[in-house]
Amino acid sequence: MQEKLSRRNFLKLVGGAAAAGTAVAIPVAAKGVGQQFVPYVKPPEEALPGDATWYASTCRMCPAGCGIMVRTIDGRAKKIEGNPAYPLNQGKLCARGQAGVQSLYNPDRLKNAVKQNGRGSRSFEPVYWDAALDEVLAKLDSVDPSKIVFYAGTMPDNLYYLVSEWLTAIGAPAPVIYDLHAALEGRAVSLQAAEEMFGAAQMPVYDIANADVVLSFGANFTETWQSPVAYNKAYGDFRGQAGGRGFFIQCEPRLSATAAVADEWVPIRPGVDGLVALALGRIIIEERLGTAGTLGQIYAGMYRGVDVPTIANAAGLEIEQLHRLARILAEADRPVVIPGGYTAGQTNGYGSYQAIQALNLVLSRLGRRGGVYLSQPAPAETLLTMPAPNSFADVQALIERMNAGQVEMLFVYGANPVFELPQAAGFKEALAKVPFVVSFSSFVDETAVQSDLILPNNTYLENWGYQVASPGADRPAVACQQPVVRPLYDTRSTASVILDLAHAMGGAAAEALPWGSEMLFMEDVASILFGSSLNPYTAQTAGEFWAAFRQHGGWWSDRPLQQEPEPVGLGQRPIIVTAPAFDGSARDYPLTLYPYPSVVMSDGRGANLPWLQETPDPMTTVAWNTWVEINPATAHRLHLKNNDVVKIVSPQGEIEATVVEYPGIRPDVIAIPVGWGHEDYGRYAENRGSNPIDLLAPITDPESGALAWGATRVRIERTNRTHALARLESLHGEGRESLS
Amino acid sequence: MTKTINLMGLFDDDKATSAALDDIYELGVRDDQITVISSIPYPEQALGRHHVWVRLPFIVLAGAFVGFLFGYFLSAITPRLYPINVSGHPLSGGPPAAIITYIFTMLFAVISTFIGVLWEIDVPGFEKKFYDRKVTSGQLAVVLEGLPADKEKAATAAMTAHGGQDIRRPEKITL
Amino acid sequence: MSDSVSRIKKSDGIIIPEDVRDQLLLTTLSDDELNQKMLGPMQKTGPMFWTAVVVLAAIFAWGLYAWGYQIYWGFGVSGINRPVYWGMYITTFVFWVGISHAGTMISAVLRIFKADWRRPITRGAEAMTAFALMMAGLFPLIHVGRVWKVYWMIPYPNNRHLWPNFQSPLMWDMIAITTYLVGSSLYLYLALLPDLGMARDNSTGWRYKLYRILALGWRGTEPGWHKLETALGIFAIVIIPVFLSVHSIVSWDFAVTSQPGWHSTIYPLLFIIGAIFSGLSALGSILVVVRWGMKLDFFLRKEHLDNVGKLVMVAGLFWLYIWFASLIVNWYGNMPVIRELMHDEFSGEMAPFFYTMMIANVVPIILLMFRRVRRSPILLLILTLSVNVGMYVERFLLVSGSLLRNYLPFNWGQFRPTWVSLSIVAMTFAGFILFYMLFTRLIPYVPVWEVKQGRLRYGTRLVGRVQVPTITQVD
Amino acid sequence: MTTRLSDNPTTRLSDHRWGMAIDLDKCTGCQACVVSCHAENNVPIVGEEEAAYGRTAHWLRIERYWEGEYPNVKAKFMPVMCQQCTEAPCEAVCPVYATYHSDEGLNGQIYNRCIGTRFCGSACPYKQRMYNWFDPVFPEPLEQQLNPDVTVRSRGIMEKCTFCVQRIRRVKEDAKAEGREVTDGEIQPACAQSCPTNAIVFGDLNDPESRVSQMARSSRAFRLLENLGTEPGVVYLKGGETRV
Amino acid sequence: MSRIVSGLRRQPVILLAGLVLVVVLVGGVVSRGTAVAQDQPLDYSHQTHIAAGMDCLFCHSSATRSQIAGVPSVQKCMGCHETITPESESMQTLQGYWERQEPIPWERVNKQPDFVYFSHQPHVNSGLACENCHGDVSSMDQAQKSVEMDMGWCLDCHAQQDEAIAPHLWDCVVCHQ
Repeated sequence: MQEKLSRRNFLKLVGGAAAAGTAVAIPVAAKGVGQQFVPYVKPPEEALPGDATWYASTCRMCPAGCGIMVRTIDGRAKKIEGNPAYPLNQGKLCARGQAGVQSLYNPDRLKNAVKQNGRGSRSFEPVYWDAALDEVLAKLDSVDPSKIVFYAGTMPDNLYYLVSEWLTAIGAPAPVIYDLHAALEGRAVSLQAAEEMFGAAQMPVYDIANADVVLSFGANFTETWQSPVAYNKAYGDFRGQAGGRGFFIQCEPRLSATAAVADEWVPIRPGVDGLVALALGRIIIEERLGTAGTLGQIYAGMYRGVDVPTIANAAGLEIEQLHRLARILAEADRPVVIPGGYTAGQTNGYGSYQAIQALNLVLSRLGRRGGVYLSQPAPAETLLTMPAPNSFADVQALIERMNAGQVEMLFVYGANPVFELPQAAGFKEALAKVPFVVSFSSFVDETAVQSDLILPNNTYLENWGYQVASPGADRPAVACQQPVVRPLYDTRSTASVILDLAHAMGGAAAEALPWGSEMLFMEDVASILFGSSLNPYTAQTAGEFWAAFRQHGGWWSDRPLQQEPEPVGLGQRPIIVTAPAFDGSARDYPLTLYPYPSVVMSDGRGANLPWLQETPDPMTTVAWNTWVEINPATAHRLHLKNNDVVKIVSPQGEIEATVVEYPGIRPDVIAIPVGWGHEDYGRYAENRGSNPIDLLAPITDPESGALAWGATRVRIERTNRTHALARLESLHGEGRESLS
Repeated sequence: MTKTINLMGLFDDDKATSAALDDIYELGVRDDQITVISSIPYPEQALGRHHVWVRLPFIVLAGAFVGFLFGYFLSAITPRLYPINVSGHPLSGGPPAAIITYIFTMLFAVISTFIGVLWEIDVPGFEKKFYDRKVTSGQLAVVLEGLPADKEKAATAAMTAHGGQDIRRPEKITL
Repeated sequence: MSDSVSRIKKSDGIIIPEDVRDQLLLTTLSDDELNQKMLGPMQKTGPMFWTAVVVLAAIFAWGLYAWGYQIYWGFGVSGINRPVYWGMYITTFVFWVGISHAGTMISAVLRIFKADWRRPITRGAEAMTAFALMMAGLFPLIHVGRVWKVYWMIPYPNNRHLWPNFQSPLMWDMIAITTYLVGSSLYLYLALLPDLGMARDNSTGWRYKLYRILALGWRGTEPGWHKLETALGIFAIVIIPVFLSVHSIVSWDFAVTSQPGWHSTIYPLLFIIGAIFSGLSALGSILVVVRWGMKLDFFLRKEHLDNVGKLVMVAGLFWLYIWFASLIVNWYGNMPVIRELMHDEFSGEMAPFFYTMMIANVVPIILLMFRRVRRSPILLLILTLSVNVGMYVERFLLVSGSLLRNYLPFNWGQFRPTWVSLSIVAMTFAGFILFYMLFTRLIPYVPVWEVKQGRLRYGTRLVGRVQVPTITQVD
Repeated sequence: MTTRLSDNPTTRLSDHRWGMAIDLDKCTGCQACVVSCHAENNVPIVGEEEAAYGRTAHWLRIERYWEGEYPNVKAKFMPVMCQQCTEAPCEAVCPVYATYHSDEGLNGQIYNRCIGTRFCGSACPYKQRMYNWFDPVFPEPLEQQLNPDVTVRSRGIMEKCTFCVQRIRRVKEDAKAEGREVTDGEIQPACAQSCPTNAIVFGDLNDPESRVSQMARSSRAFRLLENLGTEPGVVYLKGGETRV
Repeated sequence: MSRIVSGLRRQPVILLAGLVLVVVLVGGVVSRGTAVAQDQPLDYSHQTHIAAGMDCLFCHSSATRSQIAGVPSVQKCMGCHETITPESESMQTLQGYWERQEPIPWERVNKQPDFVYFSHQPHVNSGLACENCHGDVSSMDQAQKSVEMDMGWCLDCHAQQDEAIAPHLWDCVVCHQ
């Protein structure tokens, strides 16, 4: 990675995406396809019949923004691989990234713009794009701009830029950005805390690869958390370090796949993460453990009033265990402490998050090798603004406005709030009060069913875009997304729809978005990067740079460059971590629900991809359906066994799931993966399993406004039915390794 | 050229038959002119015939040898003609070749026994033959073929003397 | 003992034990009457016979449909599963190959040892061998995933420059089964020639035409008889090693793999003994049914049932011993995976099958020790059927039950037969019974010429006051 | 035991013995390899019911083992695919040579030669051979994702991991066209290529300098069911332990 | 022997079976290698083009670089035929495809099943002439199948290669995918 990219690596990567985007790429007869040859009319320059052409682009299966290479043969995308040159994922790619090609060829994709005959009717009528856009324009004209709302999931950077410029120009409020994936990984809290503690709203990057002790509080970084491929890569390096394989401790109530690879799993009670962190800090300082204990005396003020025995009791740990952990941390050379999504998803999430991050400060890990960095923004911050997710409280405010009739027009992009928000939040009911709803979904998902008009977005393999890695790599990086195939159907990229709308509206909107096409916009973005002295490839002109930008799949610094966080918001002030609060009384609802993002389904957006549906969960080896993980002791007490169907009841609702006896979970906690339970969203997703989010109480952490998704209590009721889960593992095998 | 006739007589039991045959031999009738037909097998020479040299065991041995060669060819030669490597085994292993060779030896022995015996007893043959259905009722038929016409009387007398019944010049009949 | 002694009194005069009469068919009936006793019942087919034929044919046709269904939709419909790649079909295959073993046992082994009581039952046993092998021979076709490519197993020069792999036990198996089928069919046919001639001479109409063709012009000349007997003697000698090798080769299908529960050197013996045990049992059942159905009490006497019962019992004891030997070896070897398998059989998923097998096999062995049980047709029928159930389950446990477990517990599996596999298995049972039934009405079931020849050999002699059978060495 | 290979004239000619090393210390069970394998090799999906019956067709699966009881419970991951045995139990039992040993040490599976006796599946101690119980289904336009370098297996055929033989072939052909040798790390099966932690390494075991050879010499190296003598081409490096 | 044969001769079933066998064998031999010209959407003559001095690789240009030899694009045809005999009837058809921007649906002449991996690149680059497999196309008007490209045909040629590589070329995975 240090030297300039060799030409060799990129011989097969082609920058001619313009050709793929514009030329007629008719499928040439590959071997065995029918009895006729269908040769090109006009062959794209780089295409050799039957030979693979590789296009570099950006993965959009989650917000991490990994660089990818797409193998295309005769105009059809066949396989997605990681881009070896891109510093974030370095040629690697996760399961969901691999499955991206199935979102392109999904049989349930919308093939054109449609209008729904009455919301929820699921009866769609194709409309011409011009007519659809005219209708949207007419509506835009007729409503008060302040009553237009753009609701989005974590958007690609390019789209975020265009949408926010457009909304500003027409006088509409800023987009509301919220999706379940971001909520489960605590993205908003990370950014909020970084701003308060380090003075910059940037995602912290934990240098696991070079750490010798990693203490993680529910950060499932080998599964779905933030940038899983980069963190997996780092984990591999962590284990392969020359000095030793490192020590990894995971604190969370459930043995996640990440905890499974940890050297030690500490099953703490839900919601006590911050308290445990406080106790550790207190012990380190009080007992002057290691160098940190000596140097950290200046931070003693943060731990004023921390009572270790009380915390140990609350966390369900022995005091000795806390001491041991503190000693391991303090005596390590390069420890790092990571606050995860589950930490943030509690009513005391924000305080906990700060308490955990403060440990890095006490241990002097900010900006150090094997410590914490901030995502380095690329040059040209003006264009490369990151979408900051909104908190759940903001969404609740939006729901209130919708209920009050203050929203007349709602655009939904890249999010599925009807599925993703707790039912008790009342989004679906509020949505019914919005007169005009436009969805940009490529699929008929639960929210699209509640909309009037669907303007299906292209899939990311047919779209332009760019993405600043956040959390970033060891250097600034901007991934370039380019169409690798001509759009399969009559769908349009949402960015181009926004440009078209702005152009048609004229005035301020047209001025704010002067680009005639997405590609021109992209060229402009590239031209900003062109001037940088850090360029990894040589380009004499902006045009050359633009070609290289596409060919290499983006721009990144040719040398490592990381930003050190400055501890502005921490010091002497005591860190307050309140006791966690839970919805539901402990008597009626004795178990705490832990809904966690499935490594294959993520927050449910992977549910329509058959490869992902059939990929077994790493821990339970279950595929295709929702299960509930119960400690064998608890299961025994409730007279439950594997494959029993149970009803899980919370104060807010109830769902059914199938029991998996799971040795790695606290007896007072049950865990249910998120992702199944779709009502709509295509043949592979529909009516399969259930959605644990439906059980959640819409309670928040008052400090951050984040949804306290880990703070709902439930009880289990038997149904006396069984369901054979699709488990890869044999139940008779009892998880044993080999009998030879 | 002497005129020859065929003569047939039926007997009730083995003793009568052999006694009659003894007399007929005395008339100078040769072994190959006499056919005895019965419904059960009698011990060799029980009816006065000479020992018959049976070629069958040699046919079987020859068949078995051909089977041996065929089996060996299949199991040991063909894998070398069309070499494909499996399991790190030699192209043709001894034990599998032994099994195949053995089975083919047996298969060919069985088939050659069957074909050999059919060959030896002249079946299948659907042409008309000297026969009498009373044989299946337990009687023994003695057929004299190519008997000089002048010996007919003597032969008839020999048969009658030992209880021969229905002595006649037989027609060949469809079986 | 004292009881039997007390029965013998001077005043009783010469005693001819009942079984002596039975065994030797000491009858004064003429040859013609014997012929008619055999040919008569063949022409008597009542409504029950035809009902059975229709029902069996329907089952057979349904099985064919199920097979077609399986070929069309794919093997998945049979319920076979990874890692239980071999299920009901191979179990049934092994079962039928096992059944086929009694024919040779009765006719070849007993021919060599000149056990004369065999005479009336040899043909029934040989026919059982042939039909059981035909049913077994269907299974390689049923069992493969692409039956339309099965001819690739046949060695012939081809444009692919490819031969079958003679290192594969399946090839040994296929060739061995073919050899055994060819051998036993030819053996059956050769011994049948004189009786076909007899039937030809005693029938008219279509039967005459049929027998005429089948009899191949057999007359029964003196050299003909002599050569036929020589050939039958050679056959008996050749077929015995084949019969011993066939089932040991079938056992190698399993034993040569490293699959736990399959990999055992004792299996060739266990398979052969098991085959004789189940084959003789099947013969016992068949004899009782045919005797009743065709009213062949004259030919098939209680003495024959008694002797078959004795053989079943002896084979059963032998089987029990070998089975125990394989068990004890596994038990003491105490390999973890074998322990799992045994646990599964003794008290796990497979326990119902295991105990069914034990009861169904061992109870008949014990009961058949009693002469009165052996001589009761109905009891013999029940007990021999029980043995066949038991032996089927034994094969199922060995073939499929073993596959449920392997070295990697993660990959243990499950197996549920479906209507398709059950229909196809039922098809072969129906087919076997149907073809056998039709056979009994078309082909003289009792080798009349052998019975007649037997009379030449038998006599009785007075020893003390008991008339004992004597045998004259005429062949 | 490999000396027995020398009996066979076809095996002496090859320079390569393709092998794989999997560092279990690095495997996080993330399933990237599983999906990657599906994508590369046109592995069909079977749906929930069939999957519940144990008929998933994963050529590569992550086995998860439990150790201990709560709270001292541990889980371990182990990716298991066809072990490409040198003395493969599956090969000898195939009556039609549909599976055989390639001269580069691969346990080759020729799909269109397979008649579906499933003997190889029964003989395989790793149970890593997958049978096509039904014809695979790719609802339109999902069939466009199919890799043209790998045939789609019809019903009644056994299939399994091939070490992505199509990739090996392609790299070798490219190297030959460019007149050079294949370099270490140039060939990557789909699983190794996607593995985010670099736990899976592929290469030539005959080349003592290759990464896979070096890993195979590690003190942590073991082979799955080693005592069966199948001489697998896949080497595992057992998980380590850090003491504090 | 004669007795047996005479017996057999009276068996019409056996005669019939023998006849069927003969028909199958003869039919099998005859059906191999028959060339049937297929109707193509355009009257394209290989003979004319080659007589005009063109090289195979001019049109089938990816044969040296790719698995597939390639059929020229409409653009390539038009490259010459805009000036060469543009008025002929078949050129009018070609023109039609070009104007409609439609590909020409050529009928396949040689086809391998999809489980076969065949690449032109190594074959052509190792000096094998096109005629070796495709016959004398220069004398054909319409391209015709000149050999039955079955497995034995491939193997026969592979077996004749240099002793050092011939066994490699017999490896199943060389051609099977």
